[in-house]
Amino acid sequence: MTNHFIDMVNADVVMIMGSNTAENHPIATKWITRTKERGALILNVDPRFTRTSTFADVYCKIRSGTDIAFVNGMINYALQNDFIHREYVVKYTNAPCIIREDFTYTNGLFSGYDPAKRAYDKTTWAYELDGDGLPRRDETLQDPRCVYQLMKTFFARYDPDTVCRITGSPKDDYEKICRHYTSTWAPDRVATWLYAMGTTQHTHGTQNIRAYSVLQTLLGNVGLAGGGINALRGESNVQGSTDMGLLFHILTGYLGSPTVPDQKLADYLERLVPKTRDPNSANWWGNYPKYITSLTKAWWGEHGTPENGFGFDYLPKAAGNCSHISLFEAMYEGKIKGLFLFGQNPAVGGPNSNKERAALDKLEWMVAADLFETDTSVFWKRPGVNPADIKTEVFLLPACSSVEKEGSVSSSGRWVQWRYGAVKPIGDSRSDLWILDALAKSLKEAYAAGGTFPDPIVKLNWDYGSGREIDAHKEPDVHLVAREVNGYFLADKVVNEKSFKKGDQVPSFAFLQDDGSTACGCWIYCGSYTGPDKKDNKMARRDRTDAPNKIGLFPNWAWCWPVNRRIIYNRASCDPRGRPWDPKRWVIRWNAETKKWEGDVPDGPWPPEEKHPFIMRPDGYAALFASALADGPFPEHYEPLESPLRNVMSGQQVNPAIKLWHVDKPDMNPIGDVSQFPIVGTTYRVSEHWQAGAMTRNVPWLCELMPDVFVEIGPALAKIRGIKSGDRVIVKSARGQMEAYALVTSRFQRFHCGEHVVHQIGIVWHFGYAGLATGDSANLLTSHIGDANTMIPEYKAFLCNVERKVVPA
Amino acid sequence: MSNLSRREFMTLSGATTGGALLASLALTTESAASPRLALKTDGTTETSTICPYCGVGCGLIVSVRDGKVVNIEGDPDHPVNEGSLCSKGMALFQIAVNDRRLQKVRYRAPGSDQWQEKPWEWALPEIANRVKATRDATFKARDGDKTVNRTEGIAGLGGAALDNEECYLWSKLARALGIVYLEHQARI
Amino acid sequence: MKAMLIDTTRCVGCRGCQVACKQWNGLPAEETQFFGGAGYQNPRDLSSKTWTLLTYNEAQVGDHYDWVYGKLQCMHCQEPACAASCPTSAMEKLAEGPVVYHTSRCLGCRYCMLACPFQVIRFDWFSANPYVSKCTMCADRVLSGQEPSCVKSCPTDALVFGDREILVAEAHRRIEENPRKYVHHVFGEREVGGTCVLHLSTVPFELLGYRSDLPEKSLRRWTEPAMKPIPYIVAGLSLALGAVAWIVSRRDKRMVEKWVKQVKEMQ
Amino acid sequence: MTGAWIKPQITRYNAVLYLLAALGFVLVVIRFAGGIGRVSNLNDGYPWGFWIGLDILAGIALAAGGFIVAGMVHLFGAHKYHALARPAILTAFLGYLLFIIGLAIDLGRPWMIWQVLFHWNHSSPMFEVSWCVTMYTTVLLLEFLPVVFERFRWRHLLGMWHNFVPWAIILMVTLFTLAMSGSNVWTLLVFTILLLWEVAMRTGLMRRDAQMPVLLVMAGIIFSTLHQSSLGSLLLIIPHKLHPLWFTPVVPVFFLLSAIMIGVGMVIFENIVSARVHKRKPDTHLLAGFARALPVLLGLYLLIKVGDIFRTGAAEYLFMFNSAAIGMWLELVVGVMIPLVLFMTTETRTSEKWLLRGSVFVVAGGIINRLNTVITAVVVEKWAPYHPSWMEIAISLGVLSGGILVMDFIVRNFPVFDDRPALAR
Repeated sequence: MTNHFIDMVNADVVMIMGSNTAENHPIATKWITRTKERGALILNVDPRFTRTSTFADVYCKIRSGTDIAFVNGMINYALQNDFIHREYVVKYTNAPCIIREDFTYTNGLFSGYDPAKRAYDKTTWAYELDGDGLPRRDETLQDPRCVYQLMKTFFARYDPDTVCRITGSPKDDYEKICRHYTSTWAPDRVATWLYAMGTTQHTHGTQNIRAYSVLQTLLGNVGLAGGGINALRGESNVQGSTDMGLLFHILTGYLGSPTVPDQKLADYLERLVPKTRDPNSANWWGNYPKYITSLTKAWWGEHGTPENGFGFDYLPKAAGNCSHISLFEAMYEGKIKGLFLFGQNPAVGGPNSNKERAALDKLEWMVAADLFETDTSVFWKRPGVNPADIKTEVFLLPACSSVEKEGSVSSSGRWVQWRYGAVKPIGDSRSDLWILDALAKSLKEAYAAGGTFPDPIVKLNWDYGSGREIDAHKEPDVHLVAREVNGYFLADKVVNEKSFKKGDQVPSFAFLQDDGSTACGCWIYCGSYTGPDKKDNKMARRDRTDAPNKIGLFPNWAWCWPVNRRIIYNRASCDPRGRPWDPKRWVIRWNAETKKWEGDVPDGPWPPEEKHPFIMRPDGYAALFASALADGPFPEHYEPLESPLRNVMSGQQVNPAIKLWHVDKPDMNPIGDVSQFPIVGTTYRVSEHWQAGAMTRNVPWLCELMPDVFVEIGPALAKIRGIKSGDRVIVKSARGQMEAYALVTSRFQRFHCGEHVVHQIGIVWHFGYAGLATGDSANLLTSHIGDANTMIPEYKAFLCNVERKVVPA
Repeated sequence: MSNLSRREFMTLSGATTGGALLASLALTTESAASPRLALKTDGTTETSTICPYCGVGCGLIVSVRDGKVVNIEGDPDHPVNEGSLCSKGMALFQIAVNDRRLQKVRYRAPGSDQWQEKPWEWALPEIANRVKATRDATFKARDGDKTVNRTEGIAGLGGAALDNEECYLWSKLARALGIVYLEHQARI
Repeated sequence: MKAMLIDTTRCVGCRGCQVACKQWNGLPAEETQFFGGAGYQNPRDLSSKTWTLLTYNEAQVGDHYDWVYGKLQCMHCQEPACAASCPTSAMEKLAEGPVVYHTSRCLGCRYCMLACPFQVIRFDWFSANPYVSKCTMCADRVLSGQEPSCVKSCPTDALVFGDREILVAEAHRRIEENPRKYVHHVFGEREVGGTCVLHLSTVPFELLGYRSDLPEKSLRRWTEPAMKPIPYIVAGLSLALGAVAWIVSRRDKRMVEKWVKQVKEMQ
Repeated sequence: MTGAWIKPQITRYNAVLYLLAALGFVLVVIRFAGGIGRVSNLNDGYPWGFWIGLDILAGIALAAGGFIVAGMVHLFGAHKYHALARPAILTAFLGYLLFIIGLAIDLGRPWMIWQVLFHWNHSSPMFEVSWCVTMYTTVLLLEFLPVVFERFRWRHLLGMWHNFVPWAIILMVTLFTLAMSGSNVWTLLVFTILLLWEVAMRTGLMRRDAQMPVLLVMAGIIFSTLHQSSLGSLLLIIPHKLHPLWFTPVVPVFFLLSAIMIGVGMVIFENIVSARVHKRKPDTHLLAGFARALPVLLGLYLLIKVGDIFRTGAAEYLFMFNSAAIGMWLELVVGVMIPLVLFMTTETRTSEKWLLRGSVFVVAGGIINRLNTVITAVVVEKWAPYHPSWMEIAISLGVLSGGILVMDFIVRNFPVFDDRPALAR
C-alpha cells in the first residue's frame, strides 16, 4: 500500500473496488466507518452485494472482468469535466510530455505489436526528447501529441453508455460513483482506493491497477493523507515475503533476478540501472549497484570479490517465466523432481486444481513444512487416486505457530512489526527459522565432500548462533538474521562525513556502498535494526505518540520500510514550494527557516523545488503514460479469456499480450465456450476462512461458522435452474466440476449488458479434501491463464454452468 | 460445563448460606457492590504478538500460565486494531491449542497409503541427500555460450505466512542452491 | 449500572464477537452444517455452547436492497424475569448490570427459560448433569473493570459498553442526528422494564429476530401482586381459622353437654 | 387389624398397573442416564410440557381433597363426614408423594432440591410452591401418623404426637412466613397468633379435638390455599406467551377455586372406586353432601371465568376455530357445565352411578384445564408447537400406576376405612 490502514480515516471518499474489505480485512472497517462517521462517502463496486456493501453509501454492481471499462469511464468523466488537480498534473506527472510521432492506438492495439510473439516492441512508446535528452514538455497541455491530449482522445471512447453496456452496471449508480469520486480533484479533498485480488486476478490485472493509478494521479490523490493506491494484501507476511524476494523475478528489496544475458555484474547493472539527464529527477534506482553488491556480500561474505562481482556469479540466471503457472506446467511435464512448500497449499489455492494435483504426482520428493496436514501434503491420498500409483516421497515437517516463535512480519501497510514467542513450540514442531537453519547446515555438510558447483553452498555465509551440529533444542538467533537483513559494515569506512567501524549496523540505505564494504540482506529494510543489541530493534517499538500532523502516522510504533516513511510519494502532498495542498491534513511541509521537512519522513531530504516527487521513477514524474508495462501505456478494456460477450471496444477479444498456454500445451488446459458454459463464474473468500483453509478449516470455532463450501446464485438464475437455497448443486467448467450447497440470494443480481442478459455465480474457494471442514475446491474450475505482466491467474472471471444435483430416487 | 467455575461459586454460595439462615432476618434481593470474581487471566504472563492471518497486522496479547496458552485477545494498545479482532484473529487460541496440530515429523514412502512418524535427526540428512542428488542431476551450468548455474529440478513455494527473517533465509538458501522456480502466494 | 449498545447499522458481520464469546468463556464449537437459511448464519440458534449469535437478514431498506445483522444474546434486563422466577436465586442481577448464573444452586427446573421474554436461555437437554446457559455479559471481566469480550472484539464500535444512562442518551442522539437511517426506537430502553442491552436498527426489529411486542411493565411486576399478600394470608387465615375452631369447639361443648343431659334424663 | 400383612399380588385387575409402572421405571432410568431430551419433546422453546401439566399442576389439584375434608371434619366441625377424612388424607398424602416423584423426574438436577431451603427468593412463585409443598407433605404425614400408630398398636406414641405436633407446626409456619416475606414484623405476628391458639387450647379455653390437633389442620388449609393458588401465579410471569383466554391477573384465584372443585370431585370418585375395588359399600349418603356443594362451586367458577374472559376482552378468541378455542370449550363444557347440570337434581346426587359419572367429568375437566394452561395456551414464535412424546405420557402413567398400587397396599393393611367412631368422642 502507498498509505496504510489507519490513514483511511483521513479520506473524504473511500472507493472499495476489487476488495471485499469487510470480509477479508475486517479491522480496516474500523477506520473506514470512523471516516464515514465524519461524513466521508464510501463507494463500493462489486459483482455481488457483500458485507462491505452493507456500510457503503453507494453500491454499484459490475460484471466480473470489466474493471478497466468502468474506471476508464471515470477517467473520461474527469477529463471531460476537467475535474483534475491541474497544478499537480502539470508539475508532478508526465501529462505535459510529448510522445513520439509513431506511437499510435488502433482497434485495441498499440503500435509495435507482433502477433506471432504476442508481445509489443515498445520503442515507439517513448517521449520525444529535446536537444539535451530531456522529454519535450508543453505545460499548457495543448500540444496534440502531449500525454494529456492523447489521453483525452483515448479515454473519450469510454462514454457512460458504452461502459454500462460492457459492465452491466445501472447507469444512475455509475454516474453517482463518477460524480462522487471525481469530486476529490479539489486540492482539499482526497480519496483513497482500496483494492485486492478482485482487481489483480485477471488477464489484465496489472492494467486494472494502472487504471486506478491514472485516475488517482489525475485527481492529485497520490502521496496525500487519506489518498494513494492501497492494495490490501491477504497474508500476514505476504508483503514481507515479497520484500524478501521469494518470487522468481526478484531478489530481496525488488532487485531484479539475474537473467541469462546478465553474464557479469556489469551486464546486469547495464540492463537494470535507469538513467536520466534531468538534474531534478532523484531517480533513486540509480543506487542499484550499492544494493546488489551489499546483498551478494551479505550472502557470500569475503568470498564475494570484485572478480566474481562480489558474489554475483554465484547467483542462478533464469530463462523466461518461472512463475506459478509455468512452475506447475514444468512439474506436469516431469521437469521438476523436488518441491519445497513453506506454509503454502497450492492443491487448493492454485488455479486448475486437477492439473496442478496431477503435476504433484510427477514429483520424486516433496518437503512440506506446515502447522496442519494440508491438502497438498496428502495429494497422494486425495479422492479418486490410488496411493500405490504415486511414487512421491513426502516429508511433512511440523512447523510451530506464530505464538511459539519470535520474529517480524510486515503488514500490508509496510509496517514491520516484531512479535514474541509466548510459549515453546509444541511437541517436535519447530520454527521455520530452525528448519531452514538445520537444512542449510545439512546441505553444507552434504556438499562439504563435493558435488556439482558446490561453491555457492559451501561458501554461503551462514552462522546464526545455533552451532555446527543440528540440535533440536537450540534455536538460531533471530536477531542475528534481522541485523544481517538491516546490513552492517564489513570494513571501517567514512560515509557522508560519518565514520563507521567494521561490524557496525548501517543506519539507513543512503550509507550502503557498492565497493563491497557493506553487507545488507534487504536494502529497503536497512534502518530497521540499527544497533548491536535488542533495544536498537526499531521493529519492536510500541510508542503510540503520533507525529505533529496528527493524521495517524504513529511513526514511533514498530518500523515501516522504507526509512520509516509511512506515506509513499509524500512530496506530492505539497505544492512545488513545499506547502501542503490541504493544510488540515498535511503529511509533510517545508520549514523555510530550518530548511527541513516536518511531519512524515519525506521522499528524500532535498528542498521542494529541487526534486520531482516521484523519486523512484527515472524521470521523477508520475506515469500517466507508462511504457514499462507489457500490454500498453494506457489501460485498454479486453474481455476475460472466457467471456460470454464479444468485446465492444475493439476487435481484440482478449488481452493481446498474455501468454496462451493452451496453444502449444492443450493438455488439461481447455478454454470453455459460452455455448456450453453460459454463466460467468468468480471465486472469493469469506471472513471466517483464510486462503486455502489449512489455518481455518482445522479450527473448530471457524468450521462452526462456515462449515461447507457454497455457491451464491441470483434469484433469476435460480428460478431458471429450479434451485432453492440449501440444495446441492454441481458447477462445471471446461476443466473440471465441483459440488456445493446453493445459497440463493438477492445480493447477486443478473447483469443487463446492452441487449444481453448475463448471469453470474460466485464460489467460495477455501475448501479441500483435508482438514476438519472439507469440500470440493472451487479451483477445480479455474484455468491456467495469467496476467500479461505478473502471470497472476484469472480466478475472478471464467465461464461455467450450474445445475441442481439430481439425487437418484 | 459450569458457567462460572464451580470453585468460585461454591465458596461464594457457601458463605451466603452459612450466615444467612437465621442470623440476618431481613434479606434484601438487590446485592450491594458484588465481590470481584477470579479472572482466567489472573496470574498469567502476557506477551504481544501479531495476527498470522490477513495483512492488516493487528496486535494480540497472549496470556500464558505454566507454559500453556490460557487466553488470546486483542492488544488494546495497538494503534491499528485497538484491541478489536475479526473472527479469525479471535480464534488464534485454537491454533495455539489444537490437537490437530502436527507434532511429529511425518514421512510417506513411495506408493504407501499412510504416514510414518520420524525424528528430526533422521529427516534432515535424508532431505539434504535428496536435494543434493536432484540438484546435481538437474544442475545446468551453461546454456549455449552463456553460464547460467541454475537448478531446474527443484522448485520452492511458500513464505507468505513466515516471518521476514525466515523468508530471508529461504530466499538466501534457495538462490544459493540455484533454484529459479521460486514462487509464493503473492502471485496466486 | 453498565450496559451494552448494539448499533446494528455499524455491524459489518465479521462475527468476531461470536468467536470472542467462545474464546473467553471456553465454549466448544458446535457441529454445524450449511443450511439455506439467512445468509451465512451458523449455528441455527443459540445453544448451551453458543451464547451469542449473529443473524444475517436480507431486507429491502428504503429504495435499495440491504443485508442487516442482528445480535441475539441475553438482554440483561433491569428487573430480570429469570431472576424473579428462579426458586434458588441461581439467576442473580448484579448491581453492576450483568445477570449472572450460579451453577451451584440450579435445580434445572427451567422456569427461567419459560419466563425469559427474549427466549435466550438454553438447556443441556441430553446431559445427565444438565445446566442452563446464557450470556453473562462476561461478569468476571465487567466486575474487574473490563468490557465484555465481544465488545472488545468489535472493530466498528457496533458494540459499545458503558453506563446505561450515557448509552441511552447516545442512542437517542444517533437517532436524532440521522433520522432517516434509524428506526426511531431504542430496543431495550423500555421493554419489560428496560434492559442493559440496547439495540439500534435501520429495519423493524422483528426482521432481526427480536420480539417487539413485549409489555413495558417488567415481568416481575406481573407476579408481585400474587406474591405480596402471602404473609397477610398466612396471618389472616391463622386468625380466622383459629376463631372458627374456637366457635366450633364451643358449639360441640354445648352439644355434648346437651347430649349428656339427655342420657342422664333417660336413666 | 394387626399381625399378618396382605402381600400385594398381581391379579387380573392390577396386572396392567404393574406393567405400566415397570415401563415407567425403565423410561425414568433412561431419562436420568441420557437427559430429559432423550425421552421428551421438550426443547428450548417449550421447557415445560406434559409432566408439569399432569404430574404437577393437575396432580396437586387432584390431591386437594385432603385439606378440604380434613378441614371440614376437624376444623369446621362437620363430624358427619368423619369417615371420609382418613381416605382423603391418604389420597392427598400419596398424591403429594407422586407429585414429588413427578417433579424429581422433570427437574434437571433434582439432587439439588435442598438448595431451595437455603437460597430464598420470595418473588418466585416456584420458591413458594416448593416450600408449601414440602411443608404440606409434612402436615399430611403428621395427619396420617395416627393410622400408622393404630396399625402397629403404638398407642403411647399418640400422646407424644398430640403434644409435639402443634409446636412443630408453629415453627414451620413461622419459618415459612419469614422465608416468604423476609419481614420480621409479619413473622412475629404469625408466631404470636399461632401461640395464642395453642395456649388457648392447652388452658382449656378451647376444647381440643382428640382426633387431630387443630393447628395441624389449620396449617394444612393455609399451605394448601397458598400453593393451590400460587401454582397459577407461576404463569403470571409470561403475559407475552400465555394465550389471552388463559392469561388473567386472577389466575391464582381460578386455580384455587378449580382445585377445590377437583378435590371434591376426586373425593367422590376415589371413594366410589375404592369401595368397588375393596368390595365395600360407598358412603353415598356422605358423598351426596359433598355433591350438593359442587354445583355451587361450579356455578361460581363458571360465572367468574366467563365473566373474566369478557372483562379482559378475550371473548373473540372463543369463537375462532383453533386449538385454543377448542381447548377452552372442552375445559368448560366437560369440567364445569356438564357436572353442573348433573349435580342439580337430588337423584343424581345420591345415586352411586351418577355420582361417579359426575365426579369423572369434574376430574377430567380439571386435568384438561391444567394441561391446556401449560401446553395449548403457551405460544412461542419460531418454535414448532410442542406435543408430548409417548414416553412422557408413559412415565406419568407409570408413576400414577405405582401410586395406585401403593395406595391399594396401604388401604389393605392400614385402618383407613375402619369407621369406628372417633377415639376420644
